[in-house]
Amino acid sequence: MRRSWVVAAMLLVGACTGPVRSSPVYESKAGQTAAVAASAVQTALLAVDAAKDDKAYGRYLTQVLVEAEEDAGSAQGTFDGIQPPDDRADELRASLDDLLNDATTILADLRIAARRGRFAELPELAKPLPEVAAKLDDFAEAHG
Amino acid sequence: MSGRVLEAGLHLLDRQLVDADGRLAGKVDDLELEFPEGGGPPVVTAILAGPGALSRRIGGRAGAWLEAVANRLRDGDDRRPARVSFGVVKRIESAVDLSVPKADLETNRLEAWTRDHLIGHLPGAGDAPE
Amino acid sequence: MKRLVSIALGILTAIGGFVDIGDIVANTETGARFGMSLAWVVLVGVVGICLFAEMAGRVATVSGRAVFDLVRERLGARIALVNLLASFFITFLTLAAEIGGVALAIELATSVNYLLWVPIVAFLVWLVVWRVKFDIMENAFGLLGLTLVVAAVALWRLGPDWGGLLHAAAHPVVPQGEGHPTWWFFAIALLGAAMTPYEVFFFSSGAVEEGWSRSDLITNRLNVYIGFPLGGLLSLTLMAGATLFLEPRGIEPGHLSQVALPTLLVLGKLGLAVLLIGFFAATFGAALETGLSCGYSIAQYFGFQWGKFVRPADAPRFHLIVLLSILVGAGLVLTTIDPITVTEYSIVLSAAALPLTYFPILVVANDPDYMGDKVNSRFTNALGSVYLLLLLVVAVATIPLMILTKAGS
Amino acid sequence: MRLSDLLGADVVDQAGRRAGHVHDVRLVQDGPLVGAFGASLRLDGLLVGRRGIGARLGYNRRKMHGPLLVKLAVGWLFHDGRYVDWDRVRSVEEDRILISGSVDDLGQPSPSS
Repeated sequence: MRRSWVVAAMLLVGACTGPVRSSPVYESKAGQTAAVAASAVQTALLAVDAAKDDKAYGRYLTQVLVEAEEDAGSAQGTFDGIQPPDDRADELRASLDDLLNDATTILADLRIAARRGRFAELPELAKPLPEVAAKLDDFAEAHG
Repeated sequence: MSGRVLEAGLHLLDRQLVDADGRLAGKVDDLELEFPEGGGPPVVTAILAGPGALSRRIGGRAGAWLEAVANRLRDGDDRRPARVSFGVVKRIESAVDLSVPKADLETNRLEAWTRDHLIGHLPGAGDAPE
Repeated sequence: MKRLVSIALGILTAIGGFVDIGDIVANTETGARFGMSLAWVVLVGVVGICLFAEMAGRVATVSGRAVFDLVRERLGARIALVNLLASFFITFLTLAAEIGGVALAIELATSVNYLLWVPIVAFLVWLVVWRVKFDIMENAFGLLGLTLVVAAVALWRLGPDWGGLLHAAAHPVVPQGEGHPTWWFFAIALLGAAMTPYEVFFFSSGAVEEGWSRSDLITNRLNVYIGFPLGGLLSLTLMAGATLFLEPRGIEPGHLSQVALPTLLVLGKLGLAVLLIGFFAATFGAALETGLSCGYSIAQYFGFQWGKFVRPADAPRFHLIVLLSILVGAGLVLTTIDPITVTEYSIVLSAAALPLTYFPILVVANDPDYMGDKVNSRFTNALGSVYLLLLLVVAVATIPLMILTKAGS
Repeated sequence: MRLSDLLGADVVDQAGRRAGHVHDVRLVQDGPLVGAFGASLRLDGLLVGRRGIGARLGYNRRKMHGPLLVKLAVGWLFHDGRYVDWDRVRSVEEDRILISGSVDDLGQPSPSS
């Protein structure tokens, strides 16, 4: 529940996502964002597994997928709101944004299909997800 | 010296008041001490209970606030805290047992007000616990 | 026979009543992040709550005085007021978290946004407090909460490497890539989830509500010593589930839905349905307990009539406080603050506030004026002193750790 | 007079020397009769010492069962108790109580019941 802890910490310590002075700090924020997105993608993958074996109710699956998309989206939103301190940070931002876009696009497709009750389509739609998850994990690892 | 020895703070202050029907009727928030007419050391004449008595114990800003609340609750210029004469005290143990029902006590005003104006109006307020 | 049934019922209720939103969140989060390396904290917490609740239950049974009566008597009007403000605030936060938890559980079953359920949940909580008899209320939700056992069934069906789990639990090490402060911060959260002060307010006031006498002391012991450890075991199965399914995938759960993933992946739809009922019952039961505890603590400080053993009209201020607490608690959830965040705060602050209520009970449990021959044994006092020191250390360490770790991030 | 006028007040002798704060008041039930309660509670004297919650915990009574840890801590913090017979009180002012004689000849309180 990293996201909520972070929000809580911001309230408490009075930190905010304004400009970040040094690039190491920016880099670690990028790493954290990738980890949150990876967690959302992995959650969606488990939900798709459950759908494949008809192990869960549609309403529950939809809820899991909606939340996964929201988590990834809000992590991206928060990260994009941070001012990159230098050129190197710009590069970092661009490469992470590509990954995040891949993730949120697929998560959105999954959510749309689930909302329409087309649970049989989920495994097909989720096919590229493991690769995205692996890339996000690598990114988080490299910039943690 | 043959009577029971008590320490006011340890054995009496802040203890629960229980009325003749076993109902909870406030706390021993303070004690009233008076010099007997025949002379001699002061004796405990009453238990003081309720926000008007508690406010002085709390002190500071919180106490002043409590005092203001107490003053609003009283009728007219009466600034005395609610008083329970020591004559109706039956027993002092882990609670202080009284020999009268709490409806007869001055400390009951706020509770009666809350019942008559708020809680008593909700459906089922008077139903016995099933 | 009748007595045996009532003892069994009490134990079952204690198991189901042990787990609440705090245990669900803390155990799942910890398992997902640290595996079984913090399982020992649950053990420490369970022993602590057994010690604490048994003492409070015994004091209430023998002297008729519930926890906040004693806090006021032993600490005096002023310090007890500070204590009351802190304890009430934490109990209120927990109430809000539980109301949110019930709404989230219903959301998972209906797919209707939880915020729409909050007012309905709040009304139902109040209605039960207002109308339903104390023992029926306690037994019904305690028993229904037992459905959480499905998480243990799932674990057993999965047949994990038990030796590996046990080994990990018995050899706590901070996982790679995690800092010591964060690990300790989660340890405090886990301790606060197992030892929430409201459980003791509720337990001791419940002894008065049910009119326990000396002959019920054995029931008190059995409820606590059997029921709570089994409840603790139940929360450990949630931790184990998260360790097996979420940790390897790097999932950091932030939603109730993710807590259900391990169970449903093993047991499918039926498991999921039963688990959701368990979530509902556990959080709803805890909402009742915290709502009542809001009223108990204030009423016991000021000495006015409390409890469900009298007509609501005879405890008007108590019912007014409970009603307002539920209303404001629901209002807090309706601000769209994440109920999981509220839960995290409530358990961490609970841990920090424990000495405030634990210490007066420890003192009174040694006072023959209240207890007669039922004062603490030497063993209870030795263990009680160890816990007093432990809880003081936790209380001092909590806020600095919270700032240092940015609340565990 | 209220009990709260006495509790916490500074006890001072004729020479202006302080004996400490009133942390409790000892009462004996042998005063004039008062209703159903019987003999009223007569103010016997003041327990004086360092201020704090220690006195309220009741560890000045020998019968307190434990725990040893708390007993020792409270004993160490509040070891300087003295007793002022009410006869020696000259006047009760706001937050201050004047006593006759010297603080040096105040005795230790007898253990509480």
